Amino acid sequence: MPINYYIFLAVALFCIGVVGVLTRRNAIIIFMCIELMLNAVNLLLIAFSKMHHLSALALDAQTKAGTEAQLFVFFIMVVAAAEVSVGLAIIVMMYRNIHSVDVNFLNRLKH
Amino acid sequence: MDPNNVIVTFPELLIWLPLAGGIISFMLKDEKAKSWALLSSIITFAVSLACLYFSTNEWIPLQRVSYVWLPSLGSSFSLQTDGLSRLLCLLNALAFPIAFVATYNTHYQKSNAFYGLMLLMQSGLMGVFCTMDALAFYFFWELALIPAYFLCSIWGGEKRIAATFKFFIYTFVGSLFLLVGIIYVYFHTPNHSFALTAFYSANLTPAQQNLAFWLFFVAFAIKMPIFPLHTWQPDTYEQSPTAVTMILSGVMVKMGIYALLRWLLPVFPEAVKHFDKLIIILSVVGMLYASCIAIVQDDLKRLVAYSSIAHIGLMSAAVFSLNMTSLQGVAIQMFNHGINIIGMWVVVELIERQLGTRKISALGGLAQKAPVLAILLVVVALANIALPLTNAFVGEFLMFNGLFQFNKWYTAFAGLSIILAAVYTLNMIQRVFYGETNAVTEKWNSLAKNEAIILSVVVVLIFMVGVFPKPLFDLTRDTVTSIMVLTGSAIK
Amino acid sequence: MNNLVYLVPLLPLAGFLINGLGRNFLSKPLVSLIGCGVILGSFVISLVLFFDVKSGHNTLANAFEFIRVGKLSIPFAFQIDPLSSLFLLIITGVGFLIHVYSTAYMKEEAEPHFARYFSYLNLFVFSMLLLVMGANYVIMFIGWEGVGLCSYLLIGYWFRNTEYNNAAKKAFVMNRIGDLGFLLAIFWMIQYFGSADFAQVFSKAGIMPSNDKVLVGITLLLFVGATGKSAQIPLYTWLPDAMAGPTPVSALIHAATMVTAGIYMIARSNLLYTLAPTSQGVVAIVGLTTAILAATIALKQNDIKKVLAYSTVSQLGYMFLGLGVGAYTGAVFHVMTHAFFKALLFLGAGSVIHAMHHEQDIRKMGGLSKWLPITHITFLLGCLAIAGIPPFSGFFSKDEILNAAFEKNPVLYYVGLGGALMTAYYMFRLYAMTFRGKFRGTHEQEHHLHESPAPITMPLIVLAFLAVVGGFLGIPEIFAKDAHWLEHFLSPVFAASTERAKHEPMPHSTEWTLLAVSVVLILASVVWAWNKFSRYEDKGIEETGFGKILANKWYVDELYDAIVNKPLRAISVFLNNVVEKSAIDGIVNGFGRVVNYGSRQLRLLQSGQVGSYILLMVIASVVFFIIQLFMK
Amino acid sequence: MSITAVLFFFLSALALGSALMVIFSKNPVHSVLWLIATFFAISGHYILLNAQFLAIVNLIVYAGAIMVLFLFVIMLMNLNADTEPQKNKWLKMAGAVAGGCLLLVLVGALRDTEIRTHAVQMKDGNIGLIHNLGMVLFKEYVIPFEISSVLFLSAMVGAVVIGKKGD
Amino acid sequence: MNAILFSAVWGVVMMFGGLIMKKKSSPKWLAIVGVSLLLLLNWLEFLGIWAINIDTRDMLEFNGFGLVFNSVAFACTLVYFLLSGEDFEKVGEHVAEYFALVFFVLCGVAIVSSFKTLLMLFLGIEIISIPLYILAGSDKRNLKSNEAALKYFLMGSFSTGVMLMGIAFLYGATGSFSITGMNLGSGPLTPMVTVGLVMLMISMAFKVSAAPFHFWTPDVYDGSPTVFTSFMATIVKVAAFIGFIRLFDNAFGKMHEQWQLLIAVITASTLLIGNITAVFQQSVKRMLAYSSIAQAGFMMFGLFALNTWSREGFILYAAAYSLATIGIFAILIKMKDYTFDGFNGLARQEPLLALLATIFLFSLAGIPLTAGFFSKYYMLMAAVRDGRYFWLVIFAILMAAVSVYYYFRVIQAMYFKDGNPEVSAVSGSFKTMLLVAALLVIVLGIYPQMLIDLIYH
Repeated sequence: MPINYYIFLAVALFCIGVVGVLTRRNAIIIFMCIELMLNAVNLLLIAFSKMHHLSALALDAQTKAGTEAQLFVFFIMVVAAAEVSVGLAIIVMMYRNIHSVDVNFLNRLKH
Repeated sequence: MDPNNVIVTFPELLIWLPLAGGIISFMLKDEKAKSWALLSSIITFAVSLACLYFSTNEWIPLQRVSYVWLPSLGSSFSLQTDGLSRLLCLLNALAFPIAFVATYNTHYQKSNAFYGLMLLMQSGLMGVFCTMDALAFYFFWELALIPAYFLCSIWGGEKRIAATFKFFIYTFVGSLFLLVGIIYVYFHTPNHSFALTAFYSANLTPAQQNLAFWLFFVAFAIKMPIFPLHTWQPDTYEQSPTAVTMILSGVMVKMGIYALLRWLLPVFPEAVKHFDKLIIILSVVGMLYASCIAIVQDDLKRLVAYSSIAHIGLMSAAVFSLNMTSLQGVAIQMFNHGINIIGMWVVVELIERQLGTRKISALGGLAQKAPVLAILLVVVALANIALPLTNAFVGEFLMFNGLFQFNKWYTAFAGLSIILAAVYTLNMIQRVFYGETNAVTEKWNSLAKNEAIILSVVVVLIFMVGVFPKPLFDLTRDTVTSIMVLTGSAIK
Repeated sequence: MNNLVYLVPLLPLAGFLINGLGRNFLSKPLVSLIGCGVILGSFVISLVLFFDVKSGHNTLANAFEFIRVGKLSIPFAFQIDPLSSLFLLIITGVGFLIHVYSTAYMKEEAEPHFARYFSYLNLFVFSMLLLVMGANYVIMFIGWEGVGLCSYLLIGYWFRNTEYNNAAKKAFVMNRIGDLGFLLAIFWMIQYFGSADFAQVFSKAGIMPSNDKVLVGITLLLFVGATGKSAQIPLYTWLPDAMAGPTPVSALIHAATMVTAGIYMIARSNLLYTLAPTSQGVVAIVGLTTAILAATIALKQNDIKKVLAYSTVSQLGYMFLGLGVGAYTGAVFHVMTHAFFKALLFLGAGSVIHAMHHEQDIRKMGGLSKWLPITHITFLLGCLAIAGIPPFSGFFSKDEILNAAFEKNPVLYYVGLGGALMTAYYMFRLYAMTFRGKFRGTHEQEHHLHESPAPITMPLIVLAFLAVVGGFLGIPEIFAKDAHWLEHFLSPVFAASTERAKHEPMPHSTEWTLLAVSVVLILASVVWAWNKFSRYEDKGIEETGFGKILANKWYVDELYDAIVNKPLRAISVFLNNVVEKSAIDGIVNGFGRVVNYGSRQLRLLQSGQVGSYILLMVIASVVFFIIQLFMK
Repeated sequence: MSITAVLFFFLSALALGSALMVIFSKNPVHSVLWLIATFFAISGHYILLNAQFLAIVNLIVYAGAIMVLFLFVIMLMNLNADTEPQKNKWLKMAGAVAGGCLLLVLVGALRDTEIRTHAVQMKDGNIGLIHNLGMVLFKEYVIPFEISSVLFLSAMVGAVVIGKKGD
Repeated sequence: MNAILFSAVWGVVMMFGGLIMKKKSSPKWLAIVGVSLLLLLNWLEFLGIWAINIDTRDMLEFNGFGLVFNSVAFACTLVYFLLSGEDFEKVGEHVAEYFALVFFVLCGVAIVSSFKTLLMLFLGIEIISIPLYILAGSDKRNLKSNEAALKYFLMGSFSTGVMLMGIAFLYGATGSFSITGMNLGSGPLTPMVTVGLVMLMISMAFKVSAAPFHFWTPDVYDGSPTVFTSFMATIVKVAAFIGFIRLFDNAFGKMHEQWQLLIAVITASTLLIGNITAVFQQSVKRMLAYSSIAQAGFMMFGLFALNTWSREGFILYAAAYSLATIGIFAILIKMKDYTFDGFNGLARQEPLLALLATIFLFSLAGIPLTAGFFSKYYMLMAAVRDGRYFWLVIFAILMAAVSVYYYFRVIQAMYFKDGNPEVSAVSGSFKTMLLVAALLVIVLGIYPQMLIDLIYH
């Protein structure tokens, strides 16, 4: 598979995530869309890692090139998990106070 | 004493004494502050006289000092006085005692803070006149401004906040341009330095000169102020307490002109020659403009303010006509104008304090109630319109003369301001002092000793310089000559 | 000698200071003593100097260095030569008489004001002396402005009266206009000749071609100055108003001395003018026009002092005519004689006013001769002198000028003669209405009428004597060979000019005829006026037609008001209210408003909606991508 | 066209489709489910790329833990379709357009990159295996690994501070 | 390394300390001790006396610049604790936890100032961000606080996504995460690198709240408990900046000209929006939020012109800005009424407080004799030295003039207007600390050399 396919796929997913963030009002959905964006990144990273691995193989059969990207993805997941815990906590807290997760109700602070 | 192992030099004294005086004044009790400030300012005056006296060659070590400040920036805290600096330091040191004595009977709330700030301002002004380092110059330039801001805004008239805020922002914008200009030139100096000499030897292309020229000029033009950047001035003068106004118009305005002579002409000679016509035209227009407006002012302070704008216009025109005569005229006129306008303010202050109004239309017939005041004012006013044998005549004569050498027609137009000056000054004298007294002027009780004395001092100065200006010439000749040489326009 | 030279101006200065500072302590007699004494002192010294000069010894006293810049050096130097010494005598002499006169005239004044008056007077003499003694144009200018100031102070001496103040202001401002011209001329000289010293300027100018542009420019500018000081068209209107001042002041400043400063200045710079015929022409024309214009106005004035004022303007016009046609000696001669008889007339008028309790309207007078014999006689002599009846002084001086005019251009002569006739007419109208006929004033005025005291009459007599004999200093060729003493005396001053402007003396025959004609005509008009006004009745009828125009001084004041004062004021108001407040300050405040407005708009971006925030961020990033990727 | 290609396109289509459904479906619960589907598709890609470890982690952590957490929260708030009022149309449009522009710009930029033709190694290659990753992670990447623990600590503290009842 | 480890450890210590200590005020002192030690250890490492050495596999690099910055940041934190420490107690129950979170943030700061791979940058940024989400929302009952937290969180994680995408592309283009290992050289930007670079720029600009990615700042700063706003606006912001500069200097420095235009645009818009919008604010707190954006605009010059001046200047700016802002916030917290009118007549009631506030405001406005002047001055110097886009300099000074407008509104309120502001009781020690901070500002304003020299120690 040429890398471009993956690039476009990832970019497409990423942009779908962005559109989701822009078009939804439900904090949770927005958050999910952000997760979607992260996954697009993960996919792209792994594709790149395999690409670099392939090109590195030509020079050295034992190469580990590309590993770092997969680990990076691993760390992204780690961080994402942490973020989710905090994020959901915040959302729940907000829900406790205003019994809604509609971001449009967040308009006390403006101008 | 031996000049070669000096503990402290004159420029330092001139800066640190008022500074210390100011800080002490903050700590004093209200009523004590007034006399303390007077004392301190008189000491400073004495020092400045000494500074004038010990100015011969063997005393050079007493006139020059330099400390390492920001080596990595190539900036050092270096002070030095030459004729011009000494003259302006003298003016500065003289203006404050006069202001203090003249306003001695006026009581200010929290006077310790008032006099403290005044003295800080004096120190800042001294710095501006003495420093030989661009960065330090900028520092003092600002430090002179800030106390003025507080003085005007706390003790000023009812519209003070808006007026002085405008004044502050206006001048602050100018200063920022100056700052950028300084940095810009700095990067074109050999071995990156802020020293005045380094600035003189900066190698700028004509285009760069023109850019930097404007960066500098705007700042100075706002301070002076030159038409059309003057609109902060009448409001500020009108609103701020008269003691401050005296300093603002008598000394601080001179900062701008001094800066032109010290930091603009020699640094950008080409650019100056390139823009001289434009600026002179501006100045001349400003002279006539301000004079015309002065004619219809009803507030004494505004009238004096506009007349001052007109006079400053002449000075800037003279500066940019850039010949020996005009510069010499400017050099001594800075001093004279300072003295005269302070005299004017003293009178205004007296009238306002005793009669509670500055409206010319409300006054009249004071000459019967206060003949002495009338005489003194007439003298000051006539000096203000440069009548011969008063100090201003010498300066204006030379400035016009120099301007004439630059261009006849500009001079002819500028000359019209002489006539207009006569018109508004005589109007003012007539409507305030002549005619019959009225309810307001009947309130006049008497002229206090200190006020009479201070005005007499002013008047004596006016005549001394007016009849025998030679000392001022001798004092400033070297500076002027060096400027001419640096600008490459010395007489062949 | 030098120290004496310094004393001449210093004495009046001292008088000024003493009287000025001591105004509250000195008694009137003391003040008078000091005031007159100092003048007498400098008169005596002037005499000494005069004889010194007469013995052919000029003095140049260099007091101290006033201004030195680069190559330009302006010393505070005094110069005593025939011209200045002559003026010194006139100033101090006439000045002294008028001081004496004043001691009586100003008696009613309160002490401080009395002293103030005398200090002003002394200050005036001081400045006037500076003016004529200065060895360079700058010193001359100092005196020039000084006398202007003093005339301002003295015209406005009664400062409670707004009218008087306005008159004073007018005088000062108009003088300033002239001064500007003078100043510019000085600058030009300094620029061109590198100096303002008479000696250097003249020596440098001497080698210049005739009608050189610079010379014409300088001389014209100088003349502008002269018109201001000497009340010539277009700057003459201040002089009649200046009559607001005390009468002795009018006599001293606005008749005898200050107003002749212009003539002195031009006579002093005679060489420049001789080298610039164009300017000479201008001077002649302006002078003549002024002479006629003022004369016509004088015909219809009813204020005794106003008539004299306009006659002064007219006489000054003659002097300028003389200068214009190159008769410098004649001009100076006329200055001298005029100083005598005009001072006389003014003082006489003062005496009348004194007697009439400050009534100045001649329609309210008449037949005063029987109450004021001395005043009457002296006044009559003055009139004869000014009318130019031989052998009174006016005859000689005026004749000299007119002859010179004839040589230049007969037209000038005829017009000038016309003016002379009018002079004779209105002077005798004045005389007749004042002293002849029967008294037209109120009864208690009549009751109080009396001759003035000695301090007033003495000067009158002295001046009358001078007015009668003064002319013999300049007896023309035709009467006696080389009898023109003044010409010899002044010749060194005008030498350079005379040799440049050599002309054939006109044949005696023509001169005789001119003489005859003029005398006859003048006598005729005198007689006419005498008869017409000796039986004048005050019917209180308004002037009509042309008379009205003359009575209203050709409406010149109104004209100036319309084309100068009102526009100036309008412009000022416009600048103050519109340009300053709205335009310039408006722009400045405009910045502030723009910032405020922008602030109010920009903060709407901060809508508080996360969605829009992120939307804006995305759009911004798109823009960034485009800039970075596709804008290359 | 090889089986890999077929799988690739199928998974891509699945991923994109369900991603779109995530943002279009009204009901939050459905969105969650569609997102899970997307994750599955992506994991499929991982497997295709022979990144087995990450594929599994993705399933366990994301599809498993995280999504369940989401679902849990949503259930807890019992949000259903009608609870979310619609954003006004224009903002929606603007959002979509902006996102579209972003996509266009990126695609336009990346259409011809320097590595456009580089192939991606499919199916084989052992770097994605847990053995290799483990070795590297605990040798080379021990520092970030430890530091991420700080992250977790802070997240934990935060969750406690925020979530704890009372006060 | 000392800093990273110790701050993490002390965070844990704080947590457990919170369990043990019953007195509400005691955690503050523990934290003060901790941060002092932190400062000390970091200093030791800077002086090379004692440092924990761990082979970071070339992922972290502790150079003088970063360590000096750490010291500045920690010193500011110390001042911050001393001034506003007791205000933690007013926020909520979990005082110790708050302090712990702050320490974790400091750990992130230490990482960001020393990262060498994008991975560490990412982790550092996250370690900074996540605790802040919580601190922003720590005032749980307060809806504004919730709102701030949620907004911050949503937008923050969004920007994280963008950043990761950028990292991914860079990796794709270069095959490495190491900012030096990528060795992009100075050649023309390839599309993929460009995309990655721009995305990183966007996300970092978001973190430093530079326009047009600043939208979160006013709301979050306004909504969060003031005591934490102070922390976010100062230490965190400058930390993000150090990361920003470090990244673009080392990774893309060679191709500076090619992306300078974007930075110029960001700088200009930041200055514009920050200053102009601040003018109209009624609440001092929100004004300060905007002013912090404006200040960020000036700090952007450090990135605009990557030369010695900008590096020296940035350190100075970090110190000056943080000190002044912490000081002014510390005073603000004491006020009952956060609007401008709330300050009316403070000069009469609390002369010293007013004076010190004036000094801090002067510093923010860049008036000479205060550190703020020299920091701005250095930035301008750097920009002028760089020479390109001179208009930006002119624009910057015009905006600086505008900034005077809103800073001086406070001064006017304190000195020139009458009123009796409600000020909660201020202890003598607080005043003393404030005085010390003000003196620091002045000293730096007269002799900045001492800080600059450290960099070349």
